[in-house]
Amino acid sequence: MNLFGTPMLAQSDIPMPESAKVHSGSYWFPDQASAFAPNYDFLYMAILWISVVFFALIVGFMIYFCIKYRRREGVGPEPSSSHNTAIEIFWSVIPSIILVWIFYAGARDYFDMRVPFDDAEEIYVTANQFNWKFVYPDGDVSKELHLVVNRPVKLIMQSEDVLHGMFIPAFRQKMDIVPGRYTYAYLAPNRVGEYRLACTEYCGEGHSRMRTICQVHTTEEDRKNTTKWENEKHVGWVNGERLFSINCSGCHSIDGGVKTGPALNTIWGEKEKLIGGEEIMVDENYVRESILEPNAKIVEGYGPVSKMNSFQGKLNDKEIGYLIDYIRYLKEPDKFPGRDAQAEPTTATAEEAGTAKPEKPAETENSIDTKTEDQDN
Amino acid sequence: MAVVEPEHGAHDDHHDHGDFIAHHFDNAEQQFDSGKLGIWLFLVTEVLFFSGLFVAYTLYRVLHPEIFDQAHVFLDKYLGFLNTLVLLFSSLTMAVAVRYAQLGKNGHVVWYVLGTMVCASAFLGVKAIEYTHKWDQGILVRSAFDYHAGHHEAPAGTLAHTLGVSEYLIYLSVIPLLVIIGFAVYAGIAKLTDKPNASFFSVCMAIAVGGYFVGAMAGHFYMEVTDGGFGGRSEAAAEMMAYENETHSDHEPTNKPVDHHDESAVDQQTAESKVAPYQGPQPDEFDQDIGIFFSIYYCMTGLHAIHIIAGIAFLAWILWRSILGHWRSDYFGPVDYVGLYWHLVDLIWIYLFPLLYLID
Amino acid sequence: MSHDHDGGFAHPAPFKLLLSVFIALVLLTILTLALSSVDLGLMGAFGFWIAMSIASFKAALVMLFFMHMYWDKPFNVLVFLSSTLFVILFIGLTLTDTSHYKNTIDEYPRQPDTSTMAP
Amino acid sequence: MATAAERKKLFGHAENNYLNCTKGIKSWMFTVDHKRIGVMYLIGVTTALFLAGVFALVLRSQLWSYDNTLLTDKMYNQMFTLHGAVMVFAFIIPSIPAALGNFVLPMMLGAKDVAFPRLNLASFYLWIFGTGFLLFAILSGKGLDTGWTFYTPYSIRTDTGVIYATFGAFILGFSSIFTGLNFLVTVNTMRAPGQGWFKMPLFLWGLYSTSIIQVLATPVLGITLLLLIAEKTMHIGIFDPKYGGDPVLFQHFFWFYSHPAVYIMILPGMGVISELIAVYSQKKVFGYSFIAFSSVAIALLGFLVWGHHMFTSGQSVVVTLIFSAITFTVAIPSAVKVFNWLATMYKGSIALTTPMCYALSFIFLFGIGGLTGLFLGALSTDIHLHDTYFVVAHFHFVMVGGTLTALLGGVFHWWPKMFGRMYNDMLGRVSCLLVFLGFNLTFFPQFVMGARGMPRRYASYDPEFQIFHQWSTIGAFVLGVGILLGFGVLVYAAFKGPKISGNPFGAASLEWQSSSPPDFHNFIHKPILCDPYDFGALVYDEELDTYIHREFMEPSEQPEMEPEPQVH
Repeated sequence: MNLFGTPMLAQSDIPMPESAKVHSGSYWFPDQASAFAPNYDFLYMAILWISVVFFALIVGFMIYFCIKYRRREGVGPEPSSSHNTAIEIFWSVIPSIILVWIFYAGARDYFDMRVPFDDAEEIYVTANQFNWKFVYPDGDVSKELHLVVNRPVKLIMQSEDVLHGMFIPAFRQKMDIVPGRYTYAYLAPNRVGEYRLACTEYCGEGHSRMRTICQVHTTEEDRKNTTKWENEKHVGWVNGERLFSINCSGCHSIDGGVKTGPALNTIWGEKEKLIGGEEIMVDENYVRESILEPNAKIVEGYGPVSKMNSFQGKLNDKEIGYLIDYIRYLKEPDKFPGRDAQAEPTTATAEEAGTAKPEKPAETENSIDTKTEDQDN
Repeated sequence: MAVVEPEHGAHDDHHDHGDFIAHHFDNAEQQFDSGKLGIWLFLVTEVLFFSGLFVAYTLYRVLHPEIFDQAHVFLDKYLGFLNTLVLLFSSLTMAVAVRYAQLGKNGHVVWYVLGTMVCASAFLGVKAIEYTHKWDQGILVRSAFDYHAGHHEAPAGTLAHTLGVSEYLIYLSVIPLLVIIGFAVYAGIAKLTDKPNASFFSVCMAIAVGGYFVGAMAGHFYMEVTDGGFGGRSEAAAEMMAYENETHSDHEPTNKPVDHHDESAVDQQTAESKVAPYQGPQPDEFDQDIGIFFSIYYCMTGLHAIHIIAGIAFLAWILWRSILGHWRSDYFGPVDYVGLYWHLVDLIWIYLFPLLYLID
Repeated sequence: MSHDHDGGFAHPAPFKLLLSVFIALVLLTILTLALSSVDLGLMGAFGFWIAMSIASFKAALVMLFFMHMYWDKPFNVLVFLSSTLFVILFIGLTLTDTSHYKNTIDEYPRQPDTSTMAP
Repeated sequence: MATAAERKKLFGHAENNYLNCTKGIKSWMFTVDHKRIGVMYLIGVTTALFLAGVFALVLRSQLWSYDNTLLTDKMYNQMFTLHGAVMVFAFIIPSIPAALGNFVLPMMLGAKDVAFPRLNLASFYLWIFGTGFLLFAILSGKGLDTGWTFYTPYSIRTDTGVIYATFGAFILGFSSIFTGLNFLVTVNTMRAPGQGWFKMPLFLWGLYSTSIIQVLATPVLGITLLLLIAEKTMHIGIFDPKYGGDPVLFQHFFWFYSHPAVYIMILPGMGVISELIAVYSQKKVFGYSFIAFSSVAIALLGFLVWGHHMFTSGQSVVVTLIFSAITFTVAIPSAVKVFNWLATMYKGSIALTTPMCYALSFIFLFGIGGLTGLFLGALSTDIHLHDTYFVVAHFHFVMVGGTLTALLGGVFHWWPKMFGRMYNDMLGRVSCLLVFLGFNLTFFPQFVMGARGMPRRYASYDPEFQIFHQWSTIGAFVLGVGILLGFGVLVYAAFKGPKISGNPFGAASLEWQSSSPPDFHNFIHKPILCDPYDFGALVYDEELDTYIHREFMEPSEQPEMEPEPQVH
């Protein structure tokens, strides 16, 4: 599997995508494929040279002293002062100044890597032992990460079991994936090619097999057409569930409980009584209107002024569609394909409850192996 | 300058070595200072040992105040208060014991150390009542938390049923009972074999461990009187209910006492309208993480209880040496060190009491 | 600590002092209990800090007199009190961090956990 | 002043000494003598070192080719876990403090023993039991595959011997606490009369700072591991996200101990190096108080930087910045120490004996280890380098290149004092050279691999990295041979080496004012207090072939010129 384009690998017979061949990393670094990479490389080299200078000084003096002041017959140590405050302060302060600069440079670049982009494409990443799954805004699913060059990306990452780490060396970006919460990583690919994506937080037996590819495409069409998508199209309500939990769950319950706003689990297709006394059927239009103009029609008991902010500009039509799917799903779950329909790996809930059972290696390993072998051959 | 002199003659100018001065110390004061610094450092490690739990407590309290609000009503603050008093009193007796050790009055030390041990055991007795009551109701750590309101009756015919106490309490009490029996038997044997010190020590130990049953009986009596305890809870919950009733006067006021000894309250709850007033603890109202509070509660009080048990062991050692009459004004270090340890256990409780029992 | 040969290095605390410290401790405990029963919401966030202040005052009494800090070497006192510094450090930095990423936990949908509830 | 016969008794080779004053296995098992306990610790930690070293060689063999099948993934994971856990908990943390420190510390203070000899023995047995539990995790058949960090939730999910191992580490923690507590008290209350804080050898400052960390940080490890055990057995929901816990909180708990523990590992090593450089340059240490205070400063600052292990863990940006900033402050005292060592060598009389060779390679390797820390302290570079082989190389440069090298240097330095016999210096230097070359060959390629994106803890890897791994594996075996050679040289010397007198190297600290091996009571006479680096106070006694304090010589015997120190 040649993802790196180094001469060493180029010797192998493994066929590789055209794009991968044009790149080669330098001695210290993999390819520079993201906007962060030049900054990182610069700082790395800067620290490297600062270190080399200091190191050469230290070792140089050490060797020089060992030769010059080697022990000789009849020659004792020469007297010299045992302390010199001026020089000690000097060699404390000079390194301090350099360190302050290194900290500043590191922190500045770090902010670039951790601050969200304005119009990033949001890709949901689900990691489990020992697989990756990437879900794109339009519901496509893939096992590799496919990006479009020069389009910034926000990865919204979750883990289904233990800690994982998302690492793309060519992008100089890394972020752990922590179960029980979302973590985010921002990517700014600016070079077409195939790059490594690896798990860097130890996650169990197959940790070292939890590797995949991040491919940067030239255009959206290219991505759409050349990517091997997972067969099962991601169903809308699962996307909706995720959007709901982020945007809506603070005020709306899905178990009938009362929060700031009405519960949403049973309202689909029902008639709700509004403040003015009239009734309205909860359908696509009403949900869409409520999201975009919450004040237009308020259900009785929650007024007179809605506490909900408009999501105009925050949620696009597609996302509102997912939310509608989700509300419909809540009412009649049986009519919708379940999570399993998308071949999503089951969560380990049942396994974790009792004493830990051995994983199911056959299944997991197969999936890994087929994946890596696909790439290799 | 006579530098070569035998090391062992070097201390002739010091005052007499006591019997208990280790060979590597120059004098009693150096030994005492070393021990004292050592025990202070040990207490530092103890503080940091507990600090992990305080960190966990602080984080969950700051980040999830709601689970602390929901959970603390299960803790009876009067039982906590009783235990605080017991522990404070034991600290007093310990401090007095140290005083008499410093004065070399070994006989006094025996009685005050014994008093401390009785209090320590009594503390555990009260704790046993508290724990077993919670276990009966399924108030356990996070994963096992399964609260069910109401009285738990031991199956008829068991000893627990006859005594009207929890089965768990019977299991817990077996250990101190065996210890007491063991010491009592040994006291008799020692008496017969003419070992008065050992006999006296064993009697003292039996009395000391007997404190457990004093504490347990006091706790049980309190539970009986208050009809299942929950002094803190009924009061707080009643006031909260009164407050809720004012604000939601359009709803059916529920003046039912909050101890929910029957399951009907649960049905009533589900029958309530959407905006139900606060009704006191009901299983389905809890945040699913409420068990984390009890995880922390059990970890903190459990670790504290382990320290109490260890303290009893140390005190037994002090008791034995007091009976042998070891202490004098230049050698009382061990009493002082164990005393410091005991006061630290008290200190930790001084913080645990408001942190766990008195959450507003 | 000055070392006088007559009294040795022992500093027996007067019995009356110990007793009065104990009484003070009991009174302070009652005070905490009373405050927690009476105020109920009126004190708000201050209730916690008042309770902690009283507890710290009690702790100070125990340390000063029961633990003989009053007569002890300053170095020992420093050693012991430094531990609280590290506890504060531990709590402070950890809390600063968790409170900053708390929102990412809160917004995460959790499945209600029923697997371990007893039947 | 003392006659020649007295001098021979005081400073010569002692036939009756702490090693043979009592006989039988029980006299060792129940000894409270700090010297014997130190020797037993030395044997113990060496065993742990070999065990963990074998694990390391197995690991490196697996990594010889990119898809090696020598080990299964599962076995590989267990192997690196055991390598890490045994090395960290059973070897490095107790190595210098408990083995060398136990032997040397009371003697450097002119004391007869540590303050609490029985506690000392207890902590040795705790070490035995703790290590036993750790190893039991292997023998229990399930192994241990969490990594030495026991990160949740994996450690909760895995069915391997986490509970045994954590319990072992818990016990080892208490062993470490008791050693630290003992040393703190000993240094505080048992210094020889007149030996002020600034008359102590710098090794003691290193040990003192280490002990501060052991006492303050290790209890947090204890409670962390207890909570982990509770989480694993009862699911208390503090660290387990499934029950509302927070895995990142575990990392805070863990690193609150484990970062300071890094300084438990390196500070005593720095102390040893300060001694070696001074003795073998025959120069007073330059900037004594700077070195002394830098040890304490490192110890205290070490408590403020634990979050730099968590820059990519989901820690918040604010805290990440704070930790990064404080991390850089730790670099200053470390740099100051290195500069001061160099300045000590300036105009000295440098003898390249085995211990000095180890000290010089320490400066070299620790220099690299410290400087590469800058890459990891800077935030943006750490994002890329975190959890890669760069980190692996960095901390091995510090822990092996630093601590292990210092330990070997220190053992070579004090070995004649321990056993009264001299080793073959030339072979000792060869062992140093092998260790140095092997070490660099092992770990330097790992920097390059890491920078190019090779993640750590991988049983198989991308073929690109194979060549680096092969260099690394070759180096590991060379390193192993070097350590074995050094070990052989020492063991041979202990039994067959030429007998030697009290102070063959011309060191001025108090432990050398005794016979070799020392008497059971350490000193037969009261040692003469002098500045530990006042080498001018020593004179050479030709009859004994050793250095002794000027005041023990008859005026007539004192040479008029300064004696030239002898190289052995």
